[in-house]
Amino acid sequence: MSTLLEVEDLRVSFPTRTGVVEAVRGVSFTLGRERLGIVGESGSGKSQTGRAIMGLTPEHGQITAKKLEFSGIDLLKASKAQRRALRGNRIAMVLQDPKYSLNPVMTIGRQIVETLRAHEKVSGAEARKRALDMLAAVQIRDPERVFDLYPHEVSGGMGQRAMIAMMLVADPELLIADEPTSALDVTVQLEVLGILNRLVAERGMGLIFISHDLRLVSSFCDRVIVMYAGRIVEELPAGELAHAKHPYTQGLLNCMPRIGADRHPLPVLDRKPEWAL
Amino acid sequence: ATPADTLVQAWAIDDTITLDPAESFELSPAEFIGNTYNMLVRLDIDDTTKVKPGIAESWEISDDGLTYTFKLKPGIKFASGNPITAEDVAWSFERVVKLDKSPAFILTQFGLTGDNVAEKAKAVDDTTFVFTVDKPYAPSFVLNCLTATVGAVLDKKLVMEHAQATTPSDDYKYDTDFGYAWMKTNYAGSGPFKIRDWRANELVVLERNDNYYGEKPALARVIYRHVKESATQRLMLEAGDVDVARNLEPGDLEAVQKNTELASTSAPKGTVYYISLNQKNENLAKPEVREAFKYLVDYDAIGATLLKGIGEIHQTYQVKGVLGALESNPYTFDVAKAKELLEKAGLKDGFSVTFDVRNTQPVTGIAESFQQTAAQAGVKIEIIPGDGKQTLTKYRARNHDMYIGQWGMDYWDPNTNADAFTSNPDNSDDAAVKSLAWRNAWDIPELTKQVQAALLERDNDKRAELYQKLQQEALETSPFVMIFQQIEVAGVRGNVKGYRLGPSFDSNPLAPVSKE
Amino acid sequence: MTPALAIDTLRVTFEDFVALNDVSLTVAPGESFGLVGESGSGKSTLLRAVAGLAPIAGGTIEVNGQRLDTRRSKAFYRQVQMVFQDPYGSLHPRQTVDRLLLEPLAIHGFADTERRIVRALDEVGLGSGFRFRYSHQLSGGQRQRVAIARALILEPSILLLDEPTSALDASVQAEVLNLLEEVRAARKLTFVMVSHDLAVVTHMCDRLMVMQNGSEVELLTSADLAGRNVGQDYTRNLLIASEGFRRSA
Amino acid sequence: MSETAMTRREWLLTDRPQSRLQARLGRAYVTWRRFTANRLAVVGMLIIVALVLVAIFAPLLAPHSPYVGDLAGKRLLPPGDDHWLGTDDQGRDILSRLIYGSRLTLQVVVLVAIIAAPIGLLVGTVAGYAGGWVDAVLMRITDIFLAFPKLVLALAFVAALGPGIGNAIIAIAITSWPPYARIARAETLTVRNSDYISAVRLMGASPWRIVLRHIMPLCISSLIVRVTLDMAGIILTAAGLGFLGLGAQPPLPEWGAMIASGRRFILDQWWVAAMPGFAILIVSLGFNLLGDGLRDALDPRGSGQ
Amino acid sequence: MPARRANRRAWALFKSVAGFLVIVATTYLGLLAVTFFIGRVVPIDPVLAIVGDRAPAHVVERVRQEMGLNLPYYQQFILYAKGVLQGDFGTSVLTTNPVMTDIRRVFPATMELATVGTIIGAAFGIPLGVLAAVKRGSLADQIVRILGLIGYSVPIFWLGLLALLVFYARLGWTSGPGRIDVVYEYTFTPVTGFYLIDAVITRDWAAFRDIFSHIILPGSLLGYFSLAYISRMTRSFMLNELQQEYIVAARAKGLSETRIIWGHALRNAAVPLVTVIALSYAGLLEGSVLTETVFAWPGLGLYITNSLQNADMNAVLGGTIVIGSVFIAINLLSDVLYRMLDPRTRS
Ligand SMILES: Nc1ncnc2c1ncn2[C@@H]1O[C@H](COP(=O)(O)OP(=O)(O)OP(=O)(O)O)[C@@H](O)[C@H]1O
Ligand SMILES: Nc1ncnc2c1ncn2[C@@H]1O[C@H](COP(=O)(O)OP(=O)(O)OP(=O)(O)O)[C@@H](O)[C@H]1O
Ligand SMILES: [Mg+2]
Ligand SMILES: [Mg+2]
Ligand code: NI
Repeated sequence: MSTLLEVEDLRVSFPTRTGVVEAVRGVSFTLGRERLGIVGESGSGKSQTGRAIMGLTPEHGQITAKKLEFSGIDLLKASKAQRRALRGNRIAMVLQDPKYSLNPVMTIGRQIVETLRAHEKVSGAEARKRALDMLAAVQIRDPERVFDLYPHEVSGGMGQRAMIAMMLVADPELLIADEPTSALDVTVQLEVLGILNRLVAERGMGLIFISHDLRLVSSFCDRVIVMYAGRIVEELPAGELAHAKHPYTQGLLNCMPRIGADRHPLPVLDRKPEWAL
Repeated sequence: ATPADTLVQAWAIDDTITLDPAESFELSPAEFIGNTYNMLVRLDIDDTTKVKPGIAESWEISDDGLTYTFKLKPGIKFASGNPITAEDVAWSFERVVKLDKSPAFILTQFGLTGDNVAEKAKAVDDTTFVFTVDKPYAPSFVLNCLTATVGAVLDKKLVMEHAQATTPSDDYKYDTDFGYAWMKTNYAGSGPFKIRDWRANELVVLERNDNYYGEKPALARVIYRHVKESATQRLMLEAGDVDVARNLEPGDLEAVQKNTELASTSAPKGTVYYISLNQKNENLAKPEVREAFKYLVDYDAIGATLLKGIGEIHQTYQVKGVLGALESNPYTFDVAKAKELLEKAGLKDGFSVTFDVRNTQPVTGIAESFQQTAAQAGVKIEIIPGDGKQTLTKYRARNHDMYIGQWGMDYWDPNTNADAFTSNPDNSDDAAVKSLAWRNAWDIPELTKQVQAALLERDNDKRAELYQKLQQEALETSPFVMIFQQIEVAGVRGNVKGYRLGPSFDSNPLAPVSKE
Repeated sequence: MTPALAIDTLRVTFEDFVALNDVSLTVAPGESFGLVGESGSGKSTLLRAVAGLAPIAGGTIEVNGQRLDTRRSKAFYRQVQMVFQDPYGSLHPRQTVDRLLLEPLAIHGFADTERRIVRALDEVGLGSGFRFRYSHQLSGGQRQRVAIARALILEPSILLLDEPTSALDASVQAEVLNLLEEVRAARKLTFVMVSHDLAVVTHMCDRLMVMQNGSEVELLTSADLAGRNVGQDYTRNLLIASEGFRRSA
Repeated sequence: MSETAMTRREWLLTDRPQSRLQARLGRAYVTWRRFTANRLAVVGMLIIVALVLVAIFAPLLAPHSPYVGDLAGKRLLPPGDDHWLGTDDQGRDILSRLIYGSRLTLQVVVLVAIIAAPIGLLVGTVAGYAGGWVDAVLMRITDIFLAFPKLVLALAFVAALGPGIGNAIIAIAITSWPPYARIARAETLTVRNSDYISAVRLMGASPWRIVLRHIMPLCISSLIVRVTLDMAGIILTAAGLGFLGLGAQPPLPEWGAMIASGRRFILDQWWVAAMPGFAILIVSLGFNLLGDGLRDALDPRGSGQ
Repeated sequence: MPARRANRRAWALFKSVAGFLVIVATTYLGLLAVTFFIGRVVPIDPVLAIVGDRAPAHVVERVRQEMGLNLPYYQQFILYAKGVLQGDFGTSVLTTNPVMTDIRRVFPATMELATVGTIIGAAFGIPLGVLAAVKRGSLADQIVRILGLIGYSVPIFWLGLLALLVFYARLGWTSGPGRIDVVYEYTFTPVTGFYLIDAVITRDWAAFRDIFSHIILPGSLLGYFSLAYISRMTRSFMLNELQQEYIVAARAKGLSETRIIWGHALRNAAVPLVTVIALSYAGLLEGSVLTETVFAWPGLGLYITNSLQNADMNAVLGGTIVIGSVFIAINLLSDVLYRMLDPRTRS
């Protein structure tokens, strides 16, 4: 498996009035054409890791890394224009909540076409056709109709599919999905995951799947990275979740109620200061 | 720049609310009417104690002083082309009396009523008009009154074509409106110019009257543009977008005078400015206080600054140039004297009083100056600023303490001001005649009688003497602190020739004006 | 024994939209009752209707045997309190914890406010160190504890819980759930709890109602659910979905 | 934890305040720090502080009398040694008038703010919270006031009440509350269905209690910002009324009235109108900068990031 | 079922139209009552405007009766309201024209000026506001802010006169006060009352140039004031939009900054901006009295003020109703535009 992305000692920090906040503190991993899950509790730096790769870190944030390379391109040295050309074209990102991440005053079709035309010179008709195909590919039953709808006119699940279509229409090699389903109902969540799964398999993309739901990640991904306070505390193949070594990972797994298991009270996570070191 | 045959004037013309001579009583329309209509007799602007022929060629006064017979110039025409006959004159008088609008009293004071006007103002033949008055008034008074715009002769035929039928009522007993509705915005006269257009608060356009019997004006057109601000007017004058600027304030006037491309002209007008003291206020009612206040105005400073070029200090109520005007300015700014008088009045420590002031210049400036100088004698003046109509409303209701006012003559005769300032037949609140003396509750039965007497004095010199006596009395005792007489000024572009201002607004002649 | 809460053919409409369609249920005193269903199925609306925050178009509600008017009495609020879903939205942004807890006491004219506030904070496991903080100085879990403290300070007998943990991390969720169980046991409270997470509901509740489109789908016990003993396909789908992603699916 | 080891700053910034007072001070301190981080806002505040100081110490600062001038000798003098900013058409020292005028300016803005803002706040929050016909009626009234030409309304009120600075203030206040009501209502609408208001309702609080104690405090900060930003407009409206002769009574050195009377000399003696113009400009600028800064400091959303 | 739905929709439409009519009607009634009330409380004798100061007492009395001012207030109000309901706003005392005729003349002047002002204000204000938001905290931001604040803070008549002095009197770049030179007064024929449009209609290009050079100065002046407001609001709306998630999404798509700012953020900010521009337009319509004085512009602001000062209540009412209507219309229009721009509100 060829490596698509290499990250070594990635650090993201934000200067604030009360001092520097280190959101990501030395994260390293490599990614091939596989599904990598990143889990961790809120604020552990998952999103900032993903955004740093995309080049979407807020302006005042500072990124350093020994290495940040996407299929041979050094992302840290790349110019703004180069990075922009990569975004959406070769690296794409699906955001958490379709309600906020789709432009409310543009039709879904236009937003998809826009991605395409930002990267390829295609005629209007051609772009439309490809957008419709993409909508069909994310299993939207009536693409022609949905193409002309505004984001508020579709349900959350549908919106998330549109978002995926928008991000995949230019055929990226790497997709970063930042909690793409946590705003959705459980049943819809599974459908959307199914679609992602199929697209990754069919197109041979690399996928970084960010979520706080350990069980979901382990059932969906090939490999899982567990983050805590900006660091990776454990990395393990999805299947071996049950054998996680780090007490943090174990705690996360344990503290969730399970149907049928009668545990009163639930075990709670007892954070140790040394984990954050 | 302006067209060669057109004179463009910048002037605040928002007081024009009608063009009908029977109703119009304000300043700017007086100028329009004065230039577009003709009266039987006109004021001689070179000697303002005299009148000169207008439509009438000559006139005779009967020995009993009751009958005036006017002989009209023959063969003259209205702008419409209709001939001017004595019948037009008689009808114009009838119209004024029957409509009975604001200026109508200038004619009705001679005993005219709706019932007798046909008899008293009568056309004997085409060119002979006879006017009968009820008392042997001074002839100068009668003739002066006939020069007012209300005496304008209207084109009966033209007007009656536009007259509307009305249903008679208690107030108005006639079945026609005498073209009243139409005349508000239209024209039926015979002056050197005719009124072509009036857009309220925007412009007035006069055009040469080719049927004019006298010497035809050089200008084809005169346009008045409504511009309120003095500074704006000055800029337009400097840029050549207007030929004449009419509301220049002292500073702008000075600049115009310095500019070699521009000239200025001025004329004393029949308008005086005064501070009046309401006699209902017990402090102000004291004779010593009235006198003291006359010592508290810094006449010299005001005259040299605020009024520079636009007014001259004038302490009597008759304006310069009118019959019997008293040239006397005895008062000077004298705090010590004023204090002495106040002490005599028992007001050693001064007192407080309110002062209603219109928010226009120069009155605000004068009021402020007076406020400062009066304070030196311990009189605390609280200025209540207000819009013109607002302060006036209060003044007319006698609800003020002090008021700074402006009084323009109704017609060019001493009687008008004598009647206003020194006559008050009935000082009760619901009096029928509400003169300025009444407005300030100045109860003067004796002076009132003298005013009546002067009216009937047929000897001009004696008449003048009577008026001077009245003025002298007012100068000493009246609650009017007379301040200045207005001088009207105009900034004029250098290429305008023959532009001059007369003593009254209806006598600012446009006919002699030309442009190079 | 009179039920703690009895709802009969309750109907709630927003303009033309029927959000609750003739729902009936009874909850015994001391029972913990769950409501599950997909988003928009009317779970929150049901709780809000009981609390007097949603317009009731039909049906009746009885609390401890007393029928409720549309206008709730002050006494009612001493029996029924509610904890909201979003801990970030349910605390007044300009008030300290102290002020938040003082308010109900002030409204109901309690005298020993000092003691009650301290006790309430203790009870939810927040020391007095949190007493003068503003809500933005608290984490999500801490906020939810404050909200619970606020609900408990009036000593109600019924607590309505609208997804009290869905905005929280799994680890924090466990803490809050444990806390809720503790206070229920200690105060003999009746719970009505909404959640979209079947695991949470079965963990906390004895019986539950599955809802869809504002109507009841079925009533189950937690044991039924654990034993996959369900009557409706809709419930079965929910069950399957709650088990995570299956690649073959 | 020992108290002594804590600096005052730490004490203020602690996330574990020990008392109501400490919590409140800490919050104020944070706001203050956020505010002072904005340099322009500090400039604005300094201007306003200077204005207040000048107003307080006017008799000490003014070199001449603001009321008594020398009409004959010192009229319309250009800025020079004795009269730094020149003299006006009554021969009065413009600088002294400006200094005394700061009192009036302050009086105008403060009074308008404490009359108009509470009216707007009350109307807006009550309408927003009550909804239904109360809302409809209150908003209709607000709309009528809004649809009415403001100057006509102000003129009418001044005319009715009589001219003078006090009445001008009332007139301005009466015409300027509707926008505040709108803002307060909009804000109320966004919070009235929020969970924390529902929570208060669930406690059995009366509507009045909710509006007065829970909703109003939320609207106040955006209102303060808006009022501060409107200060310039208020000063200018007062000036406009002065321009039309309905503002301050002569010889009060109200800045707007000073401009109005000085505008006649604008072409030749520019300083007569320009100096009060600059004064208004600077103070308005001060208020605007302050308002901008307050907005950033009081609105937690716009800050930080 | 579909029939019922159609029914319901018709009912909803009816309800919204009826609601709108009720709003307009009550607003009008309120305007009417307030104007009437003002007419009574203003301590100005309306008779004065007609007869002047020097009229004899009996004429004053007669005119007072003719005007119905001796009747009790409620009767006056009924008479007044009756006339208005029949579309008769009466005649203006000051101009002697029917009030509507006057307004038809003065209103286009004001509207033309306000339109030019708003166009200038929006054309410059929006880009400046966007610039300030995008470069938040930079020098450009501060400059735009100060520029805007000065616009907020400077007295308009002062700036107006200075502008006249500089651009008209000294430099001669523009024409002076008024709408058109007298030269064109009798060759140019107004059709709509909007002179610029009229000049285009009649293809009188010389007149067009003259009209344009007259309007540009007061127009720019008003434009500056609306620029101050618009740029400031644009900045704040843009800041808000730029924080939204969909901007992140747009960046993730690889769109250029230009496109993100102008195509996405501004497109969203445009929704509330419409209201802001409408408000500023309405503000210019009613608030240009001072500009009109300085530039001798025969507009509505002056007309109303002048009428008010003479207690010419017919004219004041007419003007007020017109401004009120325009206000309502602008609100409505901005509502419609809002709906057009924001798909969320059309459903
Ligand atoms: N713009 C910023 N300025 C300062 N600190 C920031 C900024 N953005 C993020 N952080 C901090 O960085 C840390 C990591 O944030 P991040 O968004 O990556 O967390 P996350 O793991 O995605 O959490 P969640 O599950 O809540 O999305 C947090 O502590 C956050 O407070
Ligand atoms: N105030 C309201 N006005 C109009 N419709 C409402 C209102 N409140 C709720 N609804 C509608 O009622 C339905 C039920 O809403 P409710 O909040 O009870 O759902 P829920 O089951 O709690 O969903 P979720 O799991 O998303 O919280 C939804 O379709 C919602 O849109
Ligand atoms: Mg995240
Ligand atoms: Mg809910
Ligand atoms: Ni000196």
